[in-house]
Amino acid sequence: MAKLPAGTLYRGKVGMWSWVLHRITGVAIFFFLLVHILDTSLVRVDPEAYNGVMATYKTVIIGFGELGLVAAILFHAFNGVRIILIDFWRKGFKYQNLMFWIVVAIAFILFAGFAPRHLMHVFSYNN
Amino acid sequence: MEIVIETPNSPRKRKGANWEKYGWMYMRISGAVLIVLIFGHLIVNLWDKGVGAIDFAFVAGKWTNPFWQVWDVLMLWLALIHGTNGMRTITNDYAEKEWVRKTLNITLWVVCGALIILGTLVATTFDPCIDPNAVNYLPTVCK
Amino acid sequence: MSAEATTPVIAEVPSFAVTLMVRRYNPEVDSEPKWQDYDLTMYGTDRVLDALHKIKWEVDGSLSFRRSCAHGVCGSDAMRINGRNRLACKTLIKDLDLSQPIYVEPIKGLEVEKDLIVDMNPFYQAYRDIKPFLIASDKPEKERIQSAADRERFDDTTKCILCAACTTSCPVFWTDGQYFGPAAIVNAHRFIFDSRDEAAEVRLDILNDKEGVWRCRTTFNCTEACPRGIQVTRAIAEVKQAVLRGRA
Amino acid sequence: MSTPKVHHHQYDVVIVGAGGAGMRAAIEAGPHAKTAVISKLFPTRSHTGAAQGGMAAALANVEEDNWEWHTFDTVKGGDYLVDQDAAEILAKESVEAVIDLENMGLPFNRTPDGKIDQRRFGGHTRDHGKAPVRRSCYAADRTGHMILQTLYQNCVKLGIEFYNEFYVLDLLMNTVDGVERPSAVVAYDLATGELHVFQGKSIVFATGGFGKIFKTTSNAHTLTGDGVGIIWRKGLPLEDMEFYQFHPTGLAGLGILLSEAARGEGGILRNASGERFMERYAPTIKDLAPRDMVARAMANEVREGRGAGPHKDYVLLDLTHLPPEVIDAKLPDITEFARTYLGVEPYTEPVPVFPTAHYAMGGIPTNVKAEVLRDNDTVVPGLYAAGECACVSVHGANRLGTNSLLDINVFGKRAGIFSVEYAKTADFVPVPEGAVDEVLSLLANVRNSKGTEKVAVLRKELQDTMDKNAQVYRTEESLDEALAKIVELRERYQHISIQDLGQRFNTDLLEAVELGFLLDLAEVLAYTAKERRESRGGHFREDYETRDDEKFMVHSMAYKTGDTIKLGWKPVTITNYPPMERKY
Ligand SMILES: Cc1cc2nc3c(=O)[nH]c(=O)nc-3n(C[C@H](O)[C@H](O)[C@H](O)COP(=O)(O)OP(=O)(O)OC[C@H]3O[C@@H](n4cnc5c(N)ncnc54)[C@H](O)[C@@H]3O)c2cc1C
Ligand code: HEM
Ligand code: SF4
Ligand code: F3S
Ligand code: FES
Repeated sequence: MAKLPAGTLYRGKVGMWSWVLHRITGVAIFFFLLVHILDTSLVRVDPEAYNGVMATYKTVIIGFGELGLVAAILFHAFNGVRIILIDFWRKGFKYQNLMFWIVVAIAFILFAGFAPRHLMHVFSYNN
Repeated sequence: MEIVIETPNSPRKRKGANWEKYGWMYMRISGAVLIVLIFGHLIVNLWDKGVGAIDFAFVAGKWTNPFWQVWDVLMLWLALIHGTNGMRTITNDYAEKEWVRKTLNITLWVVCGALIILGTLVATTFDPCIDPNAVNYLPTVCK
Repeated sequence: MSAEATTPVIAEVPSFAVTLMVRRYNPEVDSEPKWQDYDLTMYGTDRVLDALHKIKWEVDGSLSFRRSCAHGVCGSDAMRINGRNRLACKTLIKDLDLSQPIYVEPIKGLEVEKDLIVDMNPFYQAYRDIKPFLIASDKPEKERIQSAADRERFDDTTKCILCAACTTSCPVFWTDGQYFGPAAIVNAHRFIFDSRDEAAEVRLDILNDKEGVWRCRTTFNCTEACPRGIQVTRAIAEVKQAVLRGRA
Repeated sequence: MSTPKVHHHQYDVVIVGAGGAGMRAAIEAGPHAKTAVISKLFPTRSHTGAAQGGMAAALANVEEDNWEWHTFDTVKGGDYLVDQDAAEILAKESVEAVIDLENMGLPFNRTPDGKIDQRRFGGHTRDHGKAPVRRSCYAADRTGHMILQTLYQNCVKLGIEFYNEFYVLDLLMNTVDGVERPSAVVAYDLATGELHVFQGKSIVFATGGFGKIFKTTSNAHTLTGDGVGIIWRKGLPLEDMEFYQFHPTGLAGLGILLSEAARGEGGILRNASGERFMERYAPTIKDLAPRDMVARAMANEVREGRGAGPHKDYVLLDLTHLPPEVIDAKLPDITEFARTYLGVEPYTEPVPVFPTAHYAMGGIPTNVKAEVLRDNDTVVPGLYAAGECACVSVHGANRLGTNSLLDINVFGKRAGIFSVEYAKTADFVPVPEGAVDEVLSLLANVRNSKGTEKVAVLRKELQDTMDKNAQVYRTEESLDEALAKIVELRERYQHISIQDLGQRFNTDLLEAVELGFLLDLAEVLAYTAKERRESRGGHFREDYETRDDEKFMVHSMAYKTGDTIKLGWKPVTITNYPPMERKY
């Protein structure tokens, strides 16, 4: 492999950072999904064990983790739509920048709606 | 028409079959479908009653309905293959050594396959009344 | 004509002090690249290339970089300036943030041979691999007829000067250097959409490869970097669509 | 310094230079003979790519035109110093040259019915000067770029072998059967510092111009006239070196070219007080007068204190009366250059411009088969030259716009054809003993010199003196001053020192070598300019303001003999057009 100079960080714009985020969120969701399938599978094995695991899901820490997961899914999903539009819509490339901010806005609004309600659920369970 | 190129200029060697186009299409199609499936899933599971309401009875209740069974199995397949294919892209990018790349990719697909089989079996062979004695876990249908 | 138009438009050219941080590497003596700083006085019309020349001609003659035309048409001097790929001869110093040093380093993803000079061979190889020449079997007496609209279809991608700013700004290219890269795709586009060419399918097949168009993750760095203003990402998208359709 | 490694190669045809002329030759030679192209730049970096305007050819696609009118315009544009047999070939073969390029894939702009479009350009007329004619074939404002790309693409197609970033520093000659013939060229590989000897049955020089002897120039940093300089050092003559074209509209202080199209579209030149001064110099055609006349008028305004700007050292190109749409559609490159490099908005502000050194009409003398001449009519068998480095002479005392892109295609192609023809019948000329000695000592002199002089300083002083003394206005005194300065610089050149003593990518070393060529050529230019005591085309002598056909209807031929220059003269070939006064 060629010798890469360890130079400065490349100062890409929205396109590059959205891709970085898309990749990170994709990986995060992937690993969550692995765990999620395994834990759900417990329903086939032993209801008690399943409920035991679900109880840990309901702790505050995991509750916050789930917030993060939802945020990741929101971004990944809507940015996925943005990517699809860039690929298939003739004017997609022109509005990619604008679309990124729309993605962030939609994700943020939905998140803002979800977070309080989710936290309510989490805290009410723990009380 | 048969095109004859007068001077083929050392074309790159192509190794094996080439699925990249289909992979690319798949990421987009599955992504579009997953939006519906995942948000539906999230709304029902996290939004409606909240994570606090999820327990064996909840899941069992859902899966007595074939609609949700199909929904969840479809989601399982689409998301796992989407995610695994995405992870493959990433290992292809960053794994510099050929053997590392191969190993990681094989691992990814084995895990993916295993989980798909597992998840599908769980959802389709699921018996809500798995343990008649454990009365307090059971969904209402079993009572 | 207005009086305004007669007033001298370049007032006394302002001068200012800048610090240039150049990533130097001489394989004959250094084991690895290092940053070297230079304090210079430059003027309002100076470009980064002028600053590099000033260093080379007045401070350290061993500083090596490529350049020729000095006005953005030959593509010799693509380099990373303040973290972004640009042509040194097209980047006015006064337009950069002068409160900090200006960082100048070689383009990324190709082997550094000395200072700002990289090995361009993999880049040219990818270009040659897409068969960048007209393939047509007819032997016309005069010119081939092409409508103005058909000519317009690929106008954007004929502007490419093979500077490599795009390919070496692409995060996918950085990973393993195997990706054909935007410049090769741009040049394939130039022929795929030329109505006189008969080998679109051949090129589409070449780019429908593990290292071809599908590796593009639409990060747009290439489009932002292109000094000729080519809509690189759009061109790549058009090639992807053509591969899906199986024809131009 | 250890002796560098020397590599040997053999090719039927060795082409030096990968600009338009070199690659056009390669396309002819490649399929028929083992061919190598050696270039100090990657081919698409060559300066042919900078040409904007177009390429002349009497296609008659949009209006009546023929090669004979084109010949006339070329001869008249060159102030009758053109060899008319060569001009006829240029004009006749222009059509084929353009069609060749189109067939190779060049994306010319099209007419509504899909043919190659053509536009007007200065000096090209119908029926011997009756009215402007649309003769210039173009690809947007990137004609040169498209020619260079298309030629390179076809070289890739043909699998031509390139040696890029190889600096040719010497031509080896050897005498066979009493005839001195070229045997090989010696090249320095920039990447490694190693030497390569390329033995060739025929050798083609296509190394481009030498605008860098001037300070203000539209030429690239790399146009240092190496090829012309090598020929000169071999004792072969250089023709018409005093004729150098200054393009009127270079961006002030930078020299970057703003195409003639700016005035073609209605741009007006003004001095500091806003006066349209061309009305005084050329009352009828004003701003569209020939390049040499406009350039002189501009220089005169500045000289007489009517220049604009803080130093009163430029004039203004006013486009502000043109609708922005017109500027955008017709002059996009110009506006971009003005904005990028001077921060001037051409919609609302006039653009500072000043004449810029642009094109060498003179160079290595050749006949119409591109064969290099060792005197007025003896060819050097096997040695060819084409493009800006050569002098056929189709440009005479002043080149018409769009005729150079044509020149490189027509005579580049001829160089290719005839060099192959020769290589088929000839044998290799043995490489002389001590093949690389000359280059080794050239490099060693530069490397080992421990003086205090700096290359950049000497080069700047040379360029300053050439701009001051040998530009659009010349006199006996100014040229003497230039010559004296060059002698001084040549002496100081013996005491330069360079800082980079490494082997890899040693551009410090090569800039020093290039300066040597610049000094040589500047001296020849100044010397021949001094000896031509008349004014003709691009050469204007204030002490001899008129054309003198009696004495100077001849090409100059400069020879290097030892350290002095010997001057000869060569008659102009006249076929159909007896010299007349050049009026527009
Ligand atoms: C800004 C500008 C605009 C112009 N516009 C027009 C126009 O509109 N129409 C027109 O007809 N003409 C135009 N001209 C003129 C025309 O473009 C040039 O004269 C012509 O392109 C020269 O081509 P060439 O092949 O001779 O040389 P170049 O293209 O300059 O190529 C020279 C080659 O020689 C190589 N070389 C040089 N020295 C060495 C060495 N020592 N060893 C190895 N290789 C070497 C270089 O690497 C390069 O490849 C313009 C010129 C300029 C500068
Ligand atoms: C919610 C709907 C989803 C949509 C619309 C979506 C969309 C997309 C798209 C279009 C891509 C391709 C990106 C590209 O080619 O540049 C992609 C990549 C990816 N997705 Fe998804 N996705 C979704 C859900 C998921 C889920 C659930 C996972 C995890 C299992 C996931 C993991 C990934 C990964 C790992 C990548 C690869 C990222 C990369 O190559 O940089 N995605 N997604
Ligand atoms: S597409 Fe643009 S950035 Fe890429 S090589 Fe061509 S000119 Fe340079
Ligand atoms: S930077 Fe790379 S990822 Fe695609 S959009 Fe450009 S080629
Ligand atoms: S020097 Fe030619 S593009 Fe910068």
